[in-house]
Amino acid sequence: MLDIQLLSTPLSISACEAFVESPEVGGAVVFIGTVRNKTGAKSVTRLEFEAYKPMAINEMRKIAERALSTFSVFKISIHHRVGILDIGEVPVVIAVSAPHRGAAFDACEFCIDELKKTVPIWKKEVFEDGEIWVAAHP
Amino acid sequence: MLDIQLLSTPLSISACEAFVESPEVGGAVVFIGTVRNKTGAKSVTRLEFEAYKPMAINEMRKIAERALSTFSVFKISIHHRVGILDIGEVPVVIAVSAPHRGAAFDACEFCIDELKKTVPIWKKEVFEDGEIWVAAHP
Amino acid sequence: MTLEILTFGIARDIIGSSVLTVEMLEGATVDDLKRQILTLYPGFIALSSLMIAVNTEYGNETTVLKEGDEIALIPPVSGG
Amino acid sequence: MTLEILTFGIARDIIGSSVLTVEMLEGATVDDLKRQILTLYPGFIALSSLMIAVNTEYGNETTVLKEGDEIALIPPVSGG
Repeated sequence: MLDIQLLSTPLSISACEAFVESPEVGGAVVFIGTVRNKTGAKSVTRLEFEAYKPMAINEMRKIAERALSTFSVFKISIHHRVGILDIGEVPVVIAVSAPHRGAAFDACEFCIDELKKTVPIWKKEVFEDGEIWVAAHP
Repeated sequence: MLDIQLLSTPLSISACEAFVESPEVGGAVVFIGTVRNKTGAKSVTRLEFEAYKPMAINEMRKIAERALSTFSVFKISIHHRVGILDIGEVPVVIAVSAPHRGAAFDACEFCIDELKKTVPIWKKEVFEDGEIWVAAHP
Repeated sequence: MTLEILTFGIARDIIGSSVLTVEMLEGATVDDLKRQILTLYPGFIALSSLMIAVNTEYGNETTVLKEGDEIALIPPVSGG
Repeated sequence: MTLEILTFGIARDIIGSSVLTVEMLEGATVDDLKRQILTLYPGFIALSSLMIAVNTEYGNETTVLKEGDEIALIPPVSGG
């Protein structure tokens, strides 16, 4: 079972956890992304996330479906935020539950790794003296 | 930085997350254990967790210190509960933050794997028609 | 045929608009569109990658485009 | 010397008490104590393992015990 959401409001980590938790599973693994205050030596002021929404939801769902078919996991919740985020705020939460914890760890890491590769979401880092689209250039 | 606790009250997942989160990290990985409703084909009524408290805290701290020195992680929170737990309740929460998420996944999985091997905590599964100390016999 | 192309992130900055209108011959493929965009906007040459989405799926080089398709430029993604 | 030994989990069930008092010769080791317990309580033979903690650390076979040490029987753990 999947819960895939793209939201412009602060993410609820506990909502993701509540979706995946169940008396039928032995445990859940959760990844919580955080907006870092630095990129290399530069201080980040804020981040701006933009998405191609229908496709981003499609791609997140495909990743979750691949995780479900690859690993022995039970439920997956992926929430991603868009808009302006301050330092310390949470752009992404991925929760995975499984009868055996090894599969939950593997599937959760797979989902965040793939999300960063294929989901059409773009992050702009804003510094005091400029801004860059992350990963745009080699 | 470490936050190691053995508690007889319900665990707060968000307290563990709040301890590890920081604008200096890129993300956190959280493992949430859950009391399963079945062991094999048998329905579990409840679980009873008992600990040799000072040593359990010592051993949890050692595991977290080994994780800190082995993986490039920032903060670790391990909360374990003792007493009677109903189905779906949470016996253990482990949260790990790191500048890079791979290290957080590895360290979090290391902590729960080691905890299950060395920390002097015992779990009794209570069924309708009996009870067993888990893992006591080969 | 006339294609309306959605742009995001640095692609929108390079083009200067969130929608780009391009004239292409019937039967044009994703590859043809990509060449045309690189010619019109050489700024894309410096990017790590440029993908084209057709109806919210990644297109491959030989995907044929039709008028009315929802087409989008996908510069390197950086979610998470 | 007289050793007071804490018991937990199935070890407490086998012994029937949360504290066990054992008389041992001076200089006795963890290994000596383990043998004595297996002799007194053969129920331990069926367990997957039996460790002895001395002052809240796992003892090894040659750890020497002293009166006043905090000693505990650690049957197979199952936390988490």
